[in-house]
Amino acid sequence: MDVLTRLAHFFAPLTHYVAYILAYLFESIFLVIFVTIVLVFMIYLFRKYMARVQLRIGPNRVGKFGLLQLMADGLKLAGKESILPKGRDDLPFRIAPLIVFIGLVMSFAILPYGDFYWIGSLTITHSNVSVILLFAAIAIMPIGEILAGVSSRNKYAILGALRGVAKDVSFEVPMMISVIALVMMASARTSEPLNLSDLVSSQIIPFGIPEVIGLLVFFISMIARASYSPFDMGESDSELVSGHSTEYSGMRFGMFYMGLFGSIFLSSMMVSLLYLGGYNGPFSSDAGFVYLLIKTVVLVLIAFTVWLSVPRIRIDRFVNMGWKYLLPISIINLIIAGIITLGVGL
Amino acid sequence: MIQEEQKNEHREWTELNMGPQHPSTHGVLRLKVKLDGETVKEVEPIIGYLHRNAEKICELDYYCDSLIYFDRMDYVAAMNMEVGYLEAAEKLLNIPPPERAQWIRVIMAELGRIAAHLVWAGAFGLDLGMLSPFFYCFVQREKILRIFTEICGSRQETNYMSIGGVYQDINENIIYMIEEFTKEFPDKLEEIFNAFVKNDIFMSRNKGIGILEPDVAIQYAVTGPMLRASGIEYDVRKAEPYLVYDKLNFDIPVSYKKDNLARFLVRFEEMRQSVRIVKQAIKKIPDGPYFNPKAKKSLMIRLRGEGEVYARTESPKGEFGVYLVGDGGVKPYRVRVRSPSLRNLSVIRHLGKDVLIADLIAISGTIDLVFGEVDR
Amino acid sequence: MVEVLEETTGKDGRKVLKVAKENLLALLSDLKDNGFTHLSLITGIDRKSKLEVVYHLHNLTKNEYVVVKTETLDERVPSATGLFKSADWDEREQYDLMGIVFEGHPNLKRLFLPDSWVGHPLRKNYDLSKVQYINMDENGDDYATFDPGDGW
Amino acid sequence: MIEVKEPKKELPLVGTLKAMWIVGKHIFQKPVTTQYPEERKPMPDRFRFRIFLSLDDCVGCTLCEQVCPNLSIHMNKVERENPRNKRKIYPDVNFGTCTVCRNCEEICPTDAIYLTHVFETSRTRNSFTYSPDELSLSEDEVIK
Repeated sequence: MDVLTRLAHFFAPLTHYVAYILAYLFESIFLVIFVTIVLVFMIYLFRKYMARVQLRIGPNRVGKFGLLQLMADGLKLAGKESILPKGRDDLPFRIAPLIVFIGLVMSFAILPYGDFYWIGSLTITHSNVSVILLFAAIAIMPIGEILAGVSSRNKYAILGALRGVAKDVSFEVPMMISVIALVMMASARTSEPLNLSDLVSSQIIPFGIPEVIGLLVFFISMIARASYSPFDMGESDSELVSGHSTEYSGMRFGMFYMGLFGSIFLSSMMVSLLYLGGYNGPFSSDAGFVYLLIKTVVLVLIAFTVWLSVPRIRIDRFVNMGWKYLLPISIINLIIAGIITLGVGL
Repeated sequence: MIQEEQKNEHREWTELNMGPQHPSTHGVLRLKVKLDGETVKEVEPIIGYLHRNAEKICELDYYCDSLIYFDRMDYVAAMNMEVGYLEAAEKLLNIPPPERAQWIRVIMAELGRIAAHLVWAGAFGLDLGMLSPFFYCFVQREKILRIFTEICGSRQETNYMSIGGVYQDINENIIYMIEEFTKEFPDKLEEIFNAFVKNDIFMSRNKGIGILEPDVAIQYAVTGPMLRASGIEYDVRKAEPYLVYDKLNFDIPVSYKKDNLARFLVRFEEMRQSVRIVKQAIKKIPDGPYFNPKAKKSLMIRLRGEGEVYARTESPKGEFGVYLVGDGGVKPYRVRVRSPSLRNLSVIRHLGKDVLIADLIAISGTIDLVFGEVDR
Repeated sequence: MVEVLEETTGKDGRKVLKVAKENLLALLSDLKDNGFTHLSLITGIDRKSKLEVVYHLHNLTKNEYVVVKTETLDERVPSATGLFKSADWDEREQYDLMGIVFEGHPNLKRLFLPDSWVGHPLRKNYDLSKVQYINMDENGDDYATFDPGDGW
Repeated sequence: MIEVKEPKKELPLVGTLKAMWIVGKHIFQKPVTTQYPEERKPMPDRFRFRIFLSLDDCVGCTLCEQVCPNLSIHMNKVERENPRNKRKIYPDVNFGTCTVCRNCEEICPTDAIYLTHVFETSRTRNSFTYSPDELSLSEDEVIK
């Protein structure tokens, strides 16, 4: 029993089609609410964690422990004028932040979330090829960033967009190869290794243990995907002011900001799903979602620590690293995965 | 139109304006950069956005009043600026400070040097994208500023020294505070140092980048840590000792690697040496008056000076020189300040050729710019 | 050997060489060959009837210091940029604030103030009561006017 | 003269992890910031900000006006009986330009002008100038 079927049962007095349409509608609303809560939580967590690491207190004025600070900031951003630069390409400039945000929500829709006590399965999309779908969805966000960079007619923005392209090209190949290794490993246990739910469920031992190299490559690629330090060359604040989002203000900027934090959470969740067993846990399988959240938050904190302590890498060195180190390493990892799959049958 | 473009041989170069409002230009530096893709082909620094013409203001004021304008030149190391001005003014006015005042000044100058280098280290980390070490640097700096507040009542723009000595004597409590600071600071400094140099990416961003050859450095009149990182062992404190630096035991750090990392290491070693100086000075500080009675406080606007004096001191940024010309009146006839940052900045035209944008930022970070002093 | 008009020792114990402005470059290059490679400072002093230009030179290896002085009646002095690169900005600054024209300087523009600024502030006869306003043109360069314009 | 040595080279990634640990362990330390209006650190004894004036002691010598580097002090005519101040002029202070250099306190021959701990003196733009009467308020009155 998952959320969708429950909703459909709830609307069953109406006709079959209407019930399912309503069920999907409500599920999408739940999803957007979930993503919003995640974003608010992430930004609050980041600000508090950053403050404590830097010997400060962080937001503590609006609401208890500053919990309402994000509401205040959101209101402030929404109330601000969204300045449109003079030489912009109008339509791409306006839709670029939306593309980033939609890509984020879509990616969240594809992830499997596991069970949660009385609600049952929280997974939204049931597809045989959800791995491919997921990586297609997270590839949407860079399009928005590149559009933003090119359409705002700002030299910093164009440089940021160019850097973003160079970065994406150099890390996505190793990332995909390390995912292929996972699919190979999973294919020994399940008939549908491209289905994310099956891929996650087939981890009796988390894939991260035999696939340490893959985990490392994937984690690095995910940092680059979410583009925070050390791989934030695209919007490096001390070099390119703010990269592709230089010309944005108000709520449009807010969407890029949310996209950044959303993709940190998304990437941590993907690492925990693919490599750390996801919603598999030692005790009751009812608490799968809780296990997933715990693993994700730990990974998020590690990601924040990386962000706060490591300087930015230079773009040429990163491209070098992608092609000269990550790619060969991920191919070696693929071979190891093949040997394990054939020989050990893990 | 198209023909015109073809005539222009560098038509593919992008012109980019960095600053004056840019996150990593340390105030109001404006760099006109010509880019070929990501590579910087030409840099032209444009300065003057913080220009107040302090030299003219000093001409219009009494000798004792000019001090506060020197405070505001290198505003992160106000004590060193005061030492620099008073070296010149006291020679011109023939009012040497008593022994105790000289020792106090040495302690203050070295504490100021540590504070200035800490600000630089934190800001340099920010330039490279390290968010946290900035705060650890500033926490330590705040302890120094607390000592300054305890001594003279102001945090940054101290106005502590005056012609003929210092305004207020230091007492037991302050000596205790400074001793405590020198005890616990070296460990914290090592921690900050490790937070930087253990990082592989930090090392790769700095090693072999921005190499400044010694002959170029001399051509551009570069001084201070930048010159020493290029392998020239030169420090005004040793070459032309002022105050009581000749009675103190300390080393001048030199590096022969000439790159960004060398400048980074030299500055950190300087901080360690400054702690060493403070530790010695606080023990040796003699009793006696802290103010020369010749410069009576009620008569301080009546001081007259004649002649020409040039005094050099070693400020955190480099050789800080003050050239005072007096015509026998109560106000100086001409004040000329040799600001080290200005000369150090001019070398960016040489260093910023054929480097990446990211490296240009790193190089301008190691120059250690404070715009109050560059523009004056 | 270059003819030196007067050799004295200043109040701070530094050697001062006075030289006619025609012989200035010859003396500077002579000193540069003798190890005074570090041109620390160029100062212009407005003596009302004449302008005095002071060069502070420095020998880093021998740790010696020398001050070279020259005078000019027509605001013109030969430029030392061919000998010392640090003279570039120093001379621009002195041109900007003191109005000394350094002949042969490749890029003699104002260093601190905008190009359209009227007058040289460090001159003794500079009128401080006249207010000039700085505005920005379309290219982001500054210009100065006596008219406050819109921004004020 | 000592030559600075480059630090020992760490294994790739290991050094970065060490640096991350140095940063991450600060989370166990106490924050150093104070929440200003509620918490106040004790003021150092020598901390000075607001200028006060003792009208009875002021002799109207104008020394403070002369020594002020920013021309913040001007002498004002105040109708007040004071046998020591024949010209009946007293200083007023423009706090908009005052840099708290304490030169006026140093030079005052009768210690009439002095600085105190009071520092919460925010005002609107047009009322930065303190008249002699305002300057002569006592410290407790100002805090009120």
